Amino acid sequence: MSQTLDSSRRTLPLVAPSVVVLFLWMIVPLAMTIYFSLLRYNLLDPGSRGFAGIDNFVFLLTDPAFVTSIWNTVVLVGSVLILTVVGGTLMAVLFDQEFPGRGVARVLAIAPFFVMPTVAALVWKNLMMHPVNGLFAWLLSSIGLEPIDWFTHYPMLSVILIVAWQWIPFAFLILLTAIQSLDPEQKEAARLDGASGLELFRFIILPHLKRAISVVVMIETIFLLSVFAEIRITTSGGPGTDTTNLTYLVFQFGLQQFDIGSASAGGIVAVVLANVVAFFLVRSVARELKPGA
Amino acid sequence: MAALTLRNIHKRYGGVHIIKGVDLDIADGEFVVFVGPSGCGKSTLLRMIAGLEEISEGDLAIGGTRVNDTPPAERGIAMVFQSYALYPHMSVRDNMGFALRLAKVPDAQIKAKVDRAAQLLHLDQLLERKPAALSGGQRQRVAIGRAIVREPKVFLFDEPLSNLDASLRVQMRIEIARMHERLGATMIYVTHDQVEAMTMADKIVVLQGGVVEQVGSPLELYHHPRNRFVAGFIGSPKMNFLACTVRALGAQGVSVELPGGSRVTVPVDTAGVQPGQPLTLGVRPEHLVEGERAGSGTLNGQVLVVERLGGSTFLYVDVNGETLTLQVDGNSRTGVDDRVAIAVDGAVCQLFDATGVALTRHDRHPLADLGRHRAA
Amino acid sequence: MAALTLRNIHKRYGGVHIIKGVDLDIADGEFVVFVGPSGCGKSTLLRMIAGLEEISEGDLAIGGTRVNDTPPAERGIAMVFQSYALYPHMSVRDNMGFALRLAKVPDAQIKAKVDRAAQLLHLDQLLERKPAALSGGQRQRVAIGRAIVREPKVFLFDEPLSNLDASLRVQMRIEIARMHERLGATMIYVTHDQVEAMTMADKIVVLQGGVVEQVGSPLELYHHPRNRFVAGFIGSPKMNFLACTVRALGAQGVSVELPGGSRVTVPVDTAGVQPGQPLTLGVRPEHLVEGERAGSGTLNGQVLVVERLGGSTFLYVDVNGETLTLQVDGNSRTGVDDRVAIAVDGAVCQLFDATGVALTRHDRHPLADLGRHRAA
Amino acid sequence: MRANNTLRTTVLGWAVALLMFFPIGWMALTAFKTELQAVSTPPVLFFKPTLENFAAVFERGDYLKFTLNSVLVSFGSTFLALALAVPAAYRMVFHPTPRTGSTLLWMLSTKMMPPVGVLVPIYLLFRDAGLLDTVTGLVIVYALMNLPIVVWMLYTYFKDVPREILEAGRVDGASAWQEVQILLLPLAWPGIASTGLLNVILAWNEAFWSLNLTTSKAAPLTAFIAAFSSPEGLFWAKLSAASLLAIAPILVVGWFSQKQLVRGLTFGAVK
Amino acid sequence: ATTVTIATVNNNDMIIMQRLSKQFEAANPDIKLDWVVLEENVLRQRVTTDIATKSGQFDVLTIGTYEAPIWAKQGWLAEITGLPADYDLDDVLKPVRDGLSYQGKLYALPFYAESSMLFYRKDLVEKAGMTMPEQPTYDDVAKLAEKMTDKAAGVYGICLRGKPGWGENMAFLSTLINTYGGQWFDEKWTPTIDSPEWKKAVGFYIELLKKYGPPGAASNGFNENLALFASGKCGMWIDATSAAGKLYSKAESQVADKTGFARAPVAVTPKGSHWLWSWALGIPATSKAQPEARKFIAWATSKPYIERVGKEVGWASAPPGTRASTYANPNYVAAAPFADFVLKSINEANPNDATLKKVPYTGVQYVGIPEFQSIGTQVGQAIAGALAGTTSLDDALKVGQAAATRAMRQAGYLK
Ligand SMILES: Nc1ncnc2c1ncn2[C@@H]1O[C@H](COP(=O)(O)OP(=O)(O)OP(=O)(O)O)[C@@H](O)[C@H]1O
Ligand SMILES: Nc1ncnc2c1ncn2[C@@H]1O[C@H](COP(=O)(O)OP(=O)(O)OP(=O)(O)O)[C@@H](O)[C@H]1O
Ligand SMILES: [Mg+2]
Ligand SMILES: [Mg+2]
Repeated sequence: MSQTLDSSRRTLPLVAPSVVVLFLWMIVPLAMTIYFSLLRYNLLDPGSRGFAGIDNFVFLLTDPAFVTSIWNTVVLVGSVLILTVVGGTLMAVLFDQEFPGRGVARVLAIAPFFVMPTVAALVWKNLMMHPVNGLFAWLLSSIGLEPIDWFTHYPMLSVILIVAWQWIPFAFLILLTAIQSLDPEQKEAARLDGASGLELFRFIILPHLKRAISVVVMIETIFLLSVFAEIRITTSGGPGTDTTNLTYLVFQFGLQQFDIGSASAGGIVAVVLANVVAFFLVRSVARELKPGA
Repeated sequence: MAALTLRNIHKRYGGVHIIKGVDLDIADGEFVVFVGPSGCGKSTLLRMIAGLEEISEGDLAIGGTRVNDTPPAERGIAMVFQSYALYPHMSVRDNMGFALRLAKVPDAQIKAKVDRAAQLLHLDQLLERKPAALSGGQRQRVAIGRAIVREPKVFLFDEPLSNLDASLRVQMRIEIARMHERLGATMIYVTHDQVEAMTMADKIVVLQGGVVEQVGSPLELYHHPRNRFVAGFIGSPKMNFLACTVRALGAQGVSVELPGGSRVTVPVDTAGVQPGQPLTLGVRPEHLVEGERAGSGTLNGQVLVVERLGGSTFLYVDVNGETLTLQVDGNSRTGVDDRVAIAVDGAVCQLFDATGVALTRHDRHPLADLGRHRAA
Repeated sequence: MAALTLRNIHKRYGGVHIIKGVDLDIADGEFVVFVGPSGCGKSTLLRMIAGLEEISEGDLAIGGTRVNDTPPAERGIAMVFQSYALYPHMSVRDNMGFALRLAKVPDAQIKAKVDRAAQLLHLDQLLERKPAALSGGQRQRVAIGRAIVREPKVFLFDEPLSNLDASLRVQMRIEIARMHERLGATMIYVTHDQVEAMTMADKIVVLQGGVVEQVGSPLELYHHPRNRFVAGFIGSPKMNFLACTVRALGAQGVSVELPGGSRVTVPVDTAGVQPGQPLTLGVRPEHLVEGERAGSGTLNGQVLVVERLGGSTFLYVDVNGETLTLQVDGNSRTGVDDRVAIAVDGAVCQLFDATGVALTRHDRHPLADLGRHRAA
Repeated sequence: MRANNTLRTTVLGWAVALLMFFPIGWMALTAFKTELQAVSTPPVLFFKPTLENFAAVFERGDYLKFTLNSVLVSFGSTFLALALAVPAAYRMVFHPTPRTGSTLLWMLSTKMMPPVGVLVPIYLLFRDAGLLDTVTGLVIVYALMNLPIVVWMLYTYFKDVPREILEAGRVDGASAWQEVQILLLPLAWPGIASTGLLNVILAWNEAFWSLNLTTSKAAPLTAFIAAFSSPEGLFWAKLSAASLLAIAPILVVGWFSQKQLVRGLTFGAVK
Repeated sequence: ATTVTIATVNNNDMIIMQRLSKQFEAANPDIKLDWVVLEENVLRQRVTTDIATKSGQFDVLTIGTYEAPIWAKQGWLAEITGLPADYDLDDVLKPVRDGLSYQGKLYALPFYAESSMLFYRKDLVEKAGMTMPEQPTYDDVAKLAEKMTDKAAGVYGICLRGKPGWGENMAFLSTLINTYGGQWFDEKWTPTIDSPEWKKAVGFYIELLKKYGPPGAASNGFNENLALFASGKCGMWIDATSAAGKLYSKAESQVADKTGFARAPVAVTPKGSHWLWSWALGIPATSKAQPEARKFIAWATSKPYIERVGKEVGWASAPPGTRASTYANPNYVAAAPFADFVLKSINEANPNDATLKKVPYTGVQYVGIPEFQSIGTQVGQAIAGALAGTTSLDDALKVGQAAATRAMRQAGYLK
């Protein structure tokens, strides 16, 4: 005990800067946000500023778009997680194999991770999925099918595809390194036990990847909760509110309508929700974070 | 049948030649130990037998059938890895039953087989645990159990005890030996541990640089090493080597002059040996005796270090600038800096020529051809 | 001065009591070995001496000064870690000179000191290499060299040889012993290896569960263990323990009846012993003799396993359901399933009461008080 | 059989790689077309490449200035984040306290606040601190934004460094700072490098704060690309050219350090 | 040198301005221009944040007729005074000038101005065997659209804005609703989005687009439609007059010589059937370089500037809609056959009387109150949803009405 206390005192200055700045970075805006959320505060109309009580929250929570946006957030995060984890795992298994040109192929496969979300969205929207000029439209019509109007008829799916495309390489990278850390003797033992390729994957590789997958899920969730650029550029949250996620809703309040009061209320709600998600998420990877782990 | 035959087996990785033509016959039910310095190809050989590495050249037969191209799971072989390679996410029961489950054996049958193996290995209480919750020795037994349930014809062990502490090693060594007796399966065992090799093997295969140096029973290697490498590798502490010069040849064998001038006669063939020729005399620490003895050569030296183990004592003696190791009684009172005389009995010595090849002994040691646990 | 005094040292981690009051005096220049089962607190004790762990309670003095609160670097101590803990990104020279560099010793002086140490350890050719390019034994020597250059008053070794293979271990063991002689520094050495403990120590400290079981010279522990734990822990193979019953008390010692009915008299104090009392008889494998002998007790059994090492042979014999280990000559022809008689000489046996405490022997073994390398 | 397998893997591997890369490749191709070629159906595959789009893009903005800002901001924030995170992670790994676990989790939870929710507060703070449209301001924001992830990754990497080495340093007389500087940093270098690289990528691609907190002096490439996202008229080709220019530097950095990224992660994050 | 930071939209005219501004810098060596060119929505958001928090990052803002009076009311913009004598403020079209004024004072100088009109493909109308009236009605449009549509050939009869946003789909829809006799609010500021006029107008719009519009209409804005029309995929397009310059430029349009134009269609009433919008340059009150900024905006909106564009870039690209003198220039009229037309539309558009019934607000295609951005965008989203088919028209209007009511109530217009 005394050891712990003493060394913690001596090395406190090492961790203090990070904790202090992060704390400030969190608490100052948060406090201001909470304060604003209790005000009637429209940027465009500074004169009418006044105490609003919980009006902003009521206004937000009664907005029909609110529930939709939470559902959309869940759908978006969930589907992208599934796609990236599944896709990343399959790719990791594939690229774990030796084949000619593997290095170059791997580099090509991870390239989407380096592309700015804005650019990714623009490219997909205009060059790939555009119903008239896009490549997909041409491909479909050249085999005699009606071009798909992605952003009108499958808006959420389109957004999910774009976001997943960007994040698969990340999952792939982490899972690939995880696969490479699998004790080769374990694979050999399974081969001796008579496991086929599929059984090897299901019984040995997949369980081994559990931890890496939870790491991927953890990091990705943090970023996916605040997906924004892709939506703004492709669908602007629409049609209707079909692709409005919580971040986008808050964006609409804050930056399209300049209703800082409601936006702040939305921010607070988002923080609360995010922390609920984080709580469950973190539970599942907490083992990795424990000092003893 | 589970006899193994290796015929001119080669292994090359790209341009590197790892195994350079190994010929070996392993009888059904035999316990064979592979020893050799690190990197000599022991694991590679084992893995080729298991089917985990392709055989570059040569033929491998198990039970008379060529199996070069048979997948591992169909060779009737089980392997116990150095690191155990247990499946960390499965319980002990699932680890042991995995192969059977893959083979679509009915659940009830799997359970029965696993239970039987667990009993044999005293694992009954641990069947629901994960490997992480087991001690080293228990993990070892699970790894063996995983092999047993498959009822293989051949067991392969790759340094299975190297991760265990001394007392557990002794215990596991005995258990494996007993298991061999009970199951009667062929076993091939890689180790770098002297005691394991000597005590477990029916037959030891000494490898160096991808080549078999000598094959034989433990005591054959101990008493009749074919060359200086084998002599030095088998036995602990290591055999002492002394430069000597041939002085006379006779029916008794070769008489050589030791450093210090005294002579010993070693009962070996004189063919090809000439007086004046320099040879190397090899003598084991346990065969050197403190003091002078009639009929023995004598060396004189000064004690550098004394190591008392209680039951026995090692003396490290400087003899004309070379250090000799003696194993003497635990009650010996010889101390550091004491001058000692050392008796060398020619009858238990070896002679090696300049290329390291041992001169053939006249007699054969009575235990040299003894099976491991068959009475003489 | 580099004498160490530990007074009632305790260590607690949170609620766990690891070291439970250790008192120990280590004289200047002494070579002390800590042994004990895994997890008994050897490393913790060493790390407290080094200053890497805070001392929860008690006083630690080095050279007469209390150092509980002195930082590691100022205690005049050097530590050689089990894993060597070399700085992998520095050359051998930089590794060895690191402490001096931190102490702002002038470069020329560092160079001189490192060169001297390197010569001593035959590392002169390797000074510019990185640790990754060294063999295990060479790394070991660098770790020692790093300790030497600081000219510490006290060396601490935490299982320094446990990562080496058998032959390198023997070699390094001898080098450390020689270095101790040359430098005359106090050394504390943790090991789980029997041979190392017996051969290197002036004094062995046997620890169990955070408590010192016994302190003494290697042969004192071997011949006069204070209790059953120490008796079993020191010596390899392990001492045999047999249940026996007191039959008579006399000036010769205590007469006990062995399983099978024969009697032996062990020369120990009779105080507190009553006829009919159950005791445990301890006898080392190397003190049991095959066959019957006049004046000795006899046990009868059947051989279970024979382990032939060449120079000696271990027999595992079933005696009334218990397995006894015998160490016999390498040329013994006894085989498995043979029935053997075993002679037990009461003079070399130990007796332990029900709590495991050894009964005091009448005589003291002549070597028990011998220093490690001082002649008798 | 084996050869067959390899063939299958090769085909599959390359198919997947090309599929993933296709949008980027297509974009790169479009960048060299004329606007009319860019929208024509069926798509033009063979054409005389033109550099006019790049000329137009260069004329529109000082590409080098944007790039320089991107470099300054992403590397600057990475250094700042590492400077804060290395000591923190060191302490969490080598001097843990009962609270270390919760501190780590708390740090991660600060990342969960959606940026739009706090834009106005931050904007006001920055205005008052004079940090609007300064590289320093963005460096601070990015460093803080990524700090939790950096700490977290370093934490896992440092856990792989044998503590005995640092203890040996302590016995040798190294101060805590020397332990970090002379021993820990060189040892955990691959991990630190890949953490840094991840941070650089995240900072490079961040578009929300960069758009809102900069105007011209400190604007990075994300702001540059925002000027091309949908101007009047045909813009596919120019957009592609601008996009290509915006991602090219990081793509090059990423490709060259791809091995490092893999190695670093191997060494730490997932064991 | 003093740095003047200019925030502007990434429209072609502004990009030309950026290019030509080198000449301004050359002429004024003590002024350095710093350009921030952003996409419209981003720009608006960025500039609003800045000006509302009085952060003073910009010296010149590009704003529209919507923002100018609102911002002027807040005191955020510097009044435009002290223009050089040769600026000739009277030359600037009055409706445009009025749109940028608040309480009689001018707060921004117009850079270009636009109304809306109908563009069509002469060849397709001909092929359909029909003619385009000079002032078509929406019924005409529907008929023509039907005839022109040839989906197999990738030709769609009508292209209209569908992308949600108060400045996107709602700009066009507002004019459509106006001409159908509807309005945003009644005199008491009660939203009238669920009125029959709205239903009729929007219903017409959705049906028209669904039948004869291009796929993905719900995400098409001005730029997307421009691209579609320019690549020959639209038969008709009702949108800003400023598109004319591009459609008639051979370099940017595949249909340059096939494009015709007509006035924005009408239905029940001609009132408010075409909009009025201008992009203008203003100076925030917080700017520290006001004199220099003023110098620049005067330069960029001056007669000589327009002439320079005409000469150096081409007369078709000259910034339209701001000055009478432009339309008096024979060069311009020659290059832009649509010039008269545009001038007339602009002059006729009246933000103060754009609806059949009386309303308390100004603005043709917007409502000049701060809350409109929010309301317009939400209603626009709802309608886009209906256009995409994810909701019904009734539901969409109901949602719009509810959203507008909520917002008006929150802002205190309604009790
Ligand atoms: N994939 C490979 N490519 C090239 N050389 C290899 C490869 N695998 C092993 N080797 C080499 O083959 C030789 C034999 O290796 P092997 O593992 O069989 O040695 P070993 O006898 O088991 O040694 P140890 O006692 O250290 O386990 C070594 O020199 C090793 O470097
Ligand atoms: N940080 C800690 N917190 C709690 N218990 C600890 C901690 N470090 C060590 N221990 C416990 O202290 C006991 C002594 O550990 P120590 O490392 O000293 O054992 P040891 O004798 O060196 O064992 P070994 O021979 O296995 O190295 C062990 O039971 C261990 O579990
Ligand atoms: Mg091996
Ligand atoms: Mg230890």
